[in-house]
Amino acid sequence: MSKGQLIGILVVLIVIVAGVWYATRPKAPATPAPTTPAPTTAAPTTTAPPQTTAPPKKVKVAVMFDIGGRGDLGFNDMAWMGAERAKKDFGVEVTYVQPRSEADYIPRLRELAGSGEYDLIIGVGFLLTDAIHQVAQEYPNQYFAIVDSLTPDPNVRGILFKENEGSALVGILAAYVTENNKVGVVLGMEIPVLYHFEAGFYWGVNYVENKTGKDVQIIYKYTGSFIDRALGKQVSEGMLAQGADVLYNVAGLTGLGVLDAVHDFNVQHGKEFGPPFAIGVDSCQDWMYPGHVIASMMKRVDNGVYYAIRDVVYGNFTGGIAAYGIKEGGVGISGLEELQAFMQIAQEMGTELPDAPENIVAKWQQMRAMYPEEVWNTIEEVKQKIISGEIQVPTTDSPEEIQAIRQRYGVGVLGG
Amino acid sequence: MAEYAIEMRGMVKIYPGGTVALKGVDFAVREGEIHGLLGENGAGKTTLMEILYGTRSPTEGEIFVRGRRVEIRSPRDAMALGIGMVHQHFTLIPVFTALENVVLGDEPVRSAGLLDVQAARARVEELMDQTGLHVPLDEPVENLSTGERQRIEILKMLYRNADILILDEPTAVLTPLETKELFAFLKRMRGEGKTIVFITHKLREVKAITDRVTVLRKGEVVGTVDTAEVSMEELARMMVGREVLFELEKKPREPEEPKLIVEDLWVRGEGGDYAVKGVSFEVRGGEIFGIAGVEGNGQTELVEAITGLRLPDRGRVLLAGEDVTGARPHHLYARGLGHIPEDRHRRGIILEFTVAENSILGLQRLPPFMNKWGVLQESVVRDWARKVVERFEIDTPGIDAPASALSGGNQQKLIVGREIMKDPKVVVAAQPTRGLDVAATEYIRRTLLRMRDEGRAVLLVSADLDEVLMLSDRVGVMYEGELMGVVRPEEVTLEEIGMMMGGVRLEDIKSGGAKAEAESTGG
Amino acid sequence: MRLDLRRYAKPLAESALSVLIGVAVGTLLVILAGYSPVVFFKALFGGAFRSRNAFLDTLSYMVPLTLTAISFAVAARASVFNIGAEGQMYIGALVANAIGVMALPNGAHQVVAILAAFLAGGLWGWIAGILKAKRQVNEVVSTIMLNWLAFYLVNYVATYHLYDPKAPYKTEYVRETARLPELIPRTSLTLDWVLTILIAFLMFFLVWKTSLGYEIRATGINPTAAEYGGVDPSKVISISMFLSGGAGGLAGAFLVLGRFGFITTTLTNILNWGFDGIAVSLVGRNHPIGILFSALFFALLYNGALEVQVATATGGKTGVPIELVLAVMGIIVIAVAVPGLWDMVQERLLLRRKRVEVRGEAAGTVGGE
Amino acid sequence: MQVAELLRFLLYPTFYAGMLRMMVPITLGAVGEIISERSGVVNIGLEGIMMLGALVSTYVGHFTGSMVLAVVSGLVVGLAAGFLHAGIAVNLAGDQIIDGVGLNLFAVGIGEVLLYLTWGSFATSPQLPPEVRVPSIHGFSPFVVLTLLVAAATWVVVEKTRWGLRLKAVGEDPVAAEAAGIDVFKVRTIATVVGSLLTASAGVFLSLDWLGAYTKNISAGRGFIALALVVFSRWNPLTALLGGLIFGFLFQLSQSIPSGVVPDQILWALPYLVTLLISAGFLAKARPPGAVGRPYKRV
Repeated sequence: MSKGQLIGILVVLIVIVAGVWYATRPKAPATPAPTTPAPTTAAPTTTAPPQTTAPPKKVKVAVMFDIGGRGDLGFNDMAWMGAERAKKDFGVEVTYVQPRSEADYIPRLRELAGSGEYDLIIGVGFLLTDAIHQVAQEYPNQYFAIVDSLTPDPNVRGILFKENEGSALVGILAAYVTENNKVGVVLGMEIPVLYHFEAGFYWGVNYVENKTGKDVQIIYKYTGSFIDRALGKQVSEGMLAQGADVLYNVAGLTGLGVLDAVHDFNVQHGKEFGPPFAIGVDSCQDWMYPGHVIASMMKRVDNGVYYAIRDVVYGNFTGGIAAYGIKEGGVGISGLEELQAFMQIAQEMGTELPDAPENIVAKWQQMRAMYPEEVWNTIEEVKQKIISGEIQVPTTDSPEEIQAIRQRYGVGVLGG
Repeated sequence: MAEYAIEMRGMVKIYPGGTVALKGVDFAVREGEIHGLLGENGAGKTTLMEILYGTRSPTEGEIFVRGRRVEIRSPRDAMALGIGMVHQHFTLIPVFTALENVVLGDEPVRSAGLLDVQAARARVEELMDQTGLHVPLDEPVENLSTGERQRIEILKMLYRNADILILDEPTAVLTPLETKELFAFLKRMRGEGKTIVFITHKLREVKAITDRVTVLRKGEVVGTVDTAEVSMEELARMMVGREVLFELEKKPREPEEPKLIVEDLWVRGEGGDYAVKGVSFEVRGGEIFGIAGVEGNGQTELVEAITGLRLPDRGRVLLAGEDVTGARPHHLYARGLGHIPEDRHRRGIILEFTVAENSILGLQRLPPFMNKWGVLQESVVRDWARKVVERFEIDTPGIDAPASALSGGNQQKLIVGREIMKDPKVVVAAQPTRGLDVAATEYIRRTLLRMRDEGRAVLLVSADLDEVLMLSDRVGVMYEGELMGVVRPEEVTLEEIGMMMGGVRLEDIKSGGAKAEAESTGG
Repeated sequence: MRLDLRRYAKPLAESALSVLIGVAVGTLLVILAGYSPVVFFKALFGGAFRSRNAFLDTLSYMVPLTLTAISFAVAARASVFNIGAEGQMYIGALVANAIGVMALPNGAHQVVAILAAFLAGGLWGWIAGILKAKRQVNEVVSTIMLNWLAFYLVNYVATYHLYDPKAPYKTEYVRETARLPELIPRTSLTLDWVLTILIAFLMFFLVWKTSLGYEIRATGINPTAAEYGGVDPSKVISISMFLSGGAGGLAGAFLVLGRFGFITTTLTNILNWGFDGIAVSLVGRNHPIGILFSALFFALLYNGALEVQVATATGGKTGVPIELVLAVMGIIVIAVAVPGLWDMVQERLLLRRKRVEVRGEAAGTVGGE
Repeated sequence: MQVAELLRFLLYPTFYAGMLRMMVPITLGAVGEIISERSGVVNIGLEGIMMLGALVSTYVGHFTGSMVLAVVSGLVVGLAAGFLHAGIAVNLAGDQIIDGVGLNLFAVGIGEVLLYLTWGSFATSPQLPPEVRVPSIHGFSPFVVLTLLVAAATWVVVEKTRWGLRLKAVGEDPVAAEAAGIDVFKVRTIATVVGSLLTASAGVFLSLDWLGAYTKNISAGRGFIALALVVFSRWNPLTALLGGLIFGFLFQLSQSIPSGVVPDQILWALPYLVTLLISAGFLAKARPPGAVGRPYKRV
């Protein structure tokens, strides 16, 4: 090997070594430092845990992510947050398992269940449904919970979210905010969960159309990927160019590109605020690009997980369905409280905010103030009606039905 | 000026894998002479010169150029010292034009490294005029004849102002007439003060052109002598280490009915042009039909078309009375064809395969080697391999040794043995002795004669004119895809053959056309 | 042709060396990242052995790894660089799933589903083979494209046609009659493991003991010589790509029939085995027996990585991300590419010995002159 | 009428900007690989090099706040990866393909590990500050211009200069090139390194220009598409540019047609299907460099 090659390889090694060294140097705390105050439980309907009574025993919980794993900015990350919060609040011990393939599910679950050590095993994501069902039958005395799905077993809690209800709220907002009467939905791969988002959003837009007589066109696009941020940005730019001025991100990591696109578009046009606006999803993504993300459809997987652990800690755990809608604080539209809570969580994870928190909040408030009370009142009103059961937001799991819903609301270029 | 243009002392070369090519060779070339480097295949001639040219690195030894100790690590170093080399296998880039090939590595450029094509052309054209070596400059080299390619190689050398010229077996690819021209050219170059090293294994050529000659045998110097002072016989003895049989005895034999008939065959070459243009001949049982000619005149394509490796455009091939035009090789083998291919590493043998595996190449689908389930019968294969090894005296560590462990001669014996053990009616042998040492060559030639005597039809294609004339009962000479004529070796002079190799038809020679032009190059 | 242990010793040593290098660099990364190497090693290599079931589960990972590796290896033996096992696997899984939901008698059902998946995967591979043989389309290009096409094709069929109405994120369950039985209850070790081992030996038999295998190897090493030997290289290339695709198809079939019983519409449960198979095959030197060992090694690594992640998670800090395994795998494969240190050492020794010999000889001749 | 409405996106410059942006990384990678393959060295690790380029430039950009340093460091990674590949594939005459497979695996793994260890995120780095991001000029990324220039310049160098002549000579027939006094190892090493450098610049484009962050799976298969583009282009950098534009167009088209018109899967498959068909169709006679993929060994 010549000197040149040796130097080359040395450079590679040095870069890697330096990288790892740098990475580990700041010792960014991956979890909240003990000094930081416990984050507020954000959702308004969250029942605060009785802090005074100590939990009866040391509870052990295992959380098994799906193969998308941490970093999906969706249910995996949110489940982690919920578990971390429970850890702090109840002193439970949490073991995380990140499988590399779905072939790992059943063996791992069997092992967790077979060890008898865990009071609760939580599977994150509907992809674990069959594995949980299988192992729950084999270990009927072991408690399980599964996020975004359910099984018929009595020892399994199915933690479901009414994404349609939350989506309805942001749909209403989108329909109000749009100036060009054109909104876009950027989706990942076509899976039934996304139909919930679609159906709710279309309903929300339609609600405003009926109320105000506005005629809003909706374009939706399945990008075919949950993990290609550049792709999300590209698709969003196309929608923006066609005049869509509110884009709903329903695409996981790909969806980050939606926020990127909106932000860059505004910056290029010398605008500090939208429209166009992006709508975040799952967690509160408002802080990522203050002034450009008008709201987020919050899906509080963290709460679902947190409640499940809490129920185990206090011996109230039951199987069956736990469906979290607006009423249960499972879904909703982001507000100031959520914004602050999620900024704090991000900071604790070692993530840098784009600006000082107070500046973000100020900018956020300025953005929201751009829209009249009527908008927020309508949203609040629909929210209450959903809670009271007066309004039923449509949803579906079936490809045929979603097709019917799309047609009903005239969604797509060739439609309305 | 030092007495010697080049001096190499104690050259040792050991190849990876342990083959010892040179065992401490001392070699010296005087300024301004044509120095022959004579030796059998595998004697180390080429290795020695490649070390001098920097394409191989010596294991040990010192090199002096004009008395100065030098390190030659690459051809670039050699060129800087004025050393140039024409390799036996031309080192031209096939897709490049002649011009690009000549200037490659020393290109005239304008600013920013842009090629100055005009300047390059001017310089090369001037060089062509000076030397009298003319080639079409804008044609990709792959479309040019071997003679032209050699000229390009020489131009390449002279373009870099080389004054020590090494030529490795330059006549192997030339017609007698071209050889004559080359020799005249070399003598002219000597007159201009160039020093020339001429590698060959042909004694005649040594006598014809060199001033002194160094003989190598098995990596060692046998001696360096003034050419004028030795006879051909003495040189031969030095080269081979024993008396050489110059003649094989060939019993007269009545040929039988034709076993291979080729009728008006037209075959396209790689480039898509016709490489074989309407060739017809027949080969009878008990006869060796030789095809002579400079390489690259369509012999390869002809053989490939006959042996099923290339589809002819037109014409017929009949094997033992059956039309087999366009049949694939395994059909032909089943019908009694044996084929000794011209490039054994490309076609005849798979180096990574064991001797046993190689011994059934082409037979793998035939019973008894394969049973009806498609499974190879290992014991049958091994018995067969042992038989081939024994019958053909193949020197191998065992039948499970990879073919790469065998010497070139033994690899060729393995191929010949395999083909003959098939008991073929027709044997096509292309360049069967190329690159082999004298003993192996003799063995193969005897084997071919034996096949003839057994009543098989043998088609022998060889660029070695002596070999063709020595073995064949009839000889066809090929030129640019056509047969210039078919003659009996005993009824034709070397000159006439030479003219045919150069493109003159037999009937034109017989009519007395250009006879005066041809003259023996061998002196 | 005889099993010669010495011939296997070198590749074995070389593979072992590259594995060592990979693990060493991986360890370095772990240490630099501030984790304990002792904990790391104990978890990485102890993971699979902590219980009988853990070990049996680990073994079950060998199934897709071995089959996709065989898929790569069969083509590689014919000198075709098939990176399409991934797509061939999707197709095989889809077909096995589609047949699995039909009503067929037990016994026959599995056979039909497996054979159909083999055929379908084989045809998918054959496309790349025939494109290479007839149209000189580089197989790297065609298989990359075919992987995407297979992905979207399966995604389409699964999303709109084969989905389970009760749980539309996945396809319908195959019937019980199509499932491959568990070898040992409550482990993932099903009959497909036995079949996979058999298939590995079958590949050995096919490639080293049959005429076809002879022709495949001949074509792979020296296509012109193979042609001379009566082999039609383009035919052999398409056949080997068919077999290669078939092995990929089987990987898909076994994932569906042996393990999951369905595929998710986004294919997440069968993803990536095809790419991992390339690494397995390369470390196993494209030899079925080598592949079995290397698949076992990678299976241990997979299991170990999960264990490492749990074991290194100390005080609130999440453990070493599982992707570290990928990095380690990468380094192992890079090390495989470095032509044997072994050879270099051997050559040095040989050279020295010969040099001494030549010196002795030269001294002798000089003295004689 | 409906079709016109459907294809209205063709009227917007954004469509073409998006197409150009898709073109940039795959063309840069392809041109780099063309340089490398023209010298006879295949490098299948484009995907990995892109990722590493994106990762390291983000890293350095984030911690130094300097765009120049970020870009340079991204390129240095390309350099290093090139030297690694050259060391194995050129100098040690090892297999040219295997280490690329390894590099791809390694890049995915190390990216994830560093992302987590540094920023505690499994998905994405923080957004880079504006001063680190490569500024766009009139809405156009300078990388678009760079790509056009690189493709054109590469064509000129390969076809019109002495280095190009030598590069091609080495790739066609290293033995002949060596005999003509060319240092085969040097030329191959340089070509490999330059090729890798360009590929890494595609990664820099993704992180510093296109997204302004490093995200897991950032190259998302673009390195493999670049690899296909090389064969598609018949080793001609200008054709690679054209191919990049065609692929970019098809890709943009498939993502611009809204859902609900035709099944999305057909749209997603479109660029790949067309590439396959074109490769199988009129490219049948593509002739690779004579010695591509074959290690050169001196004895």
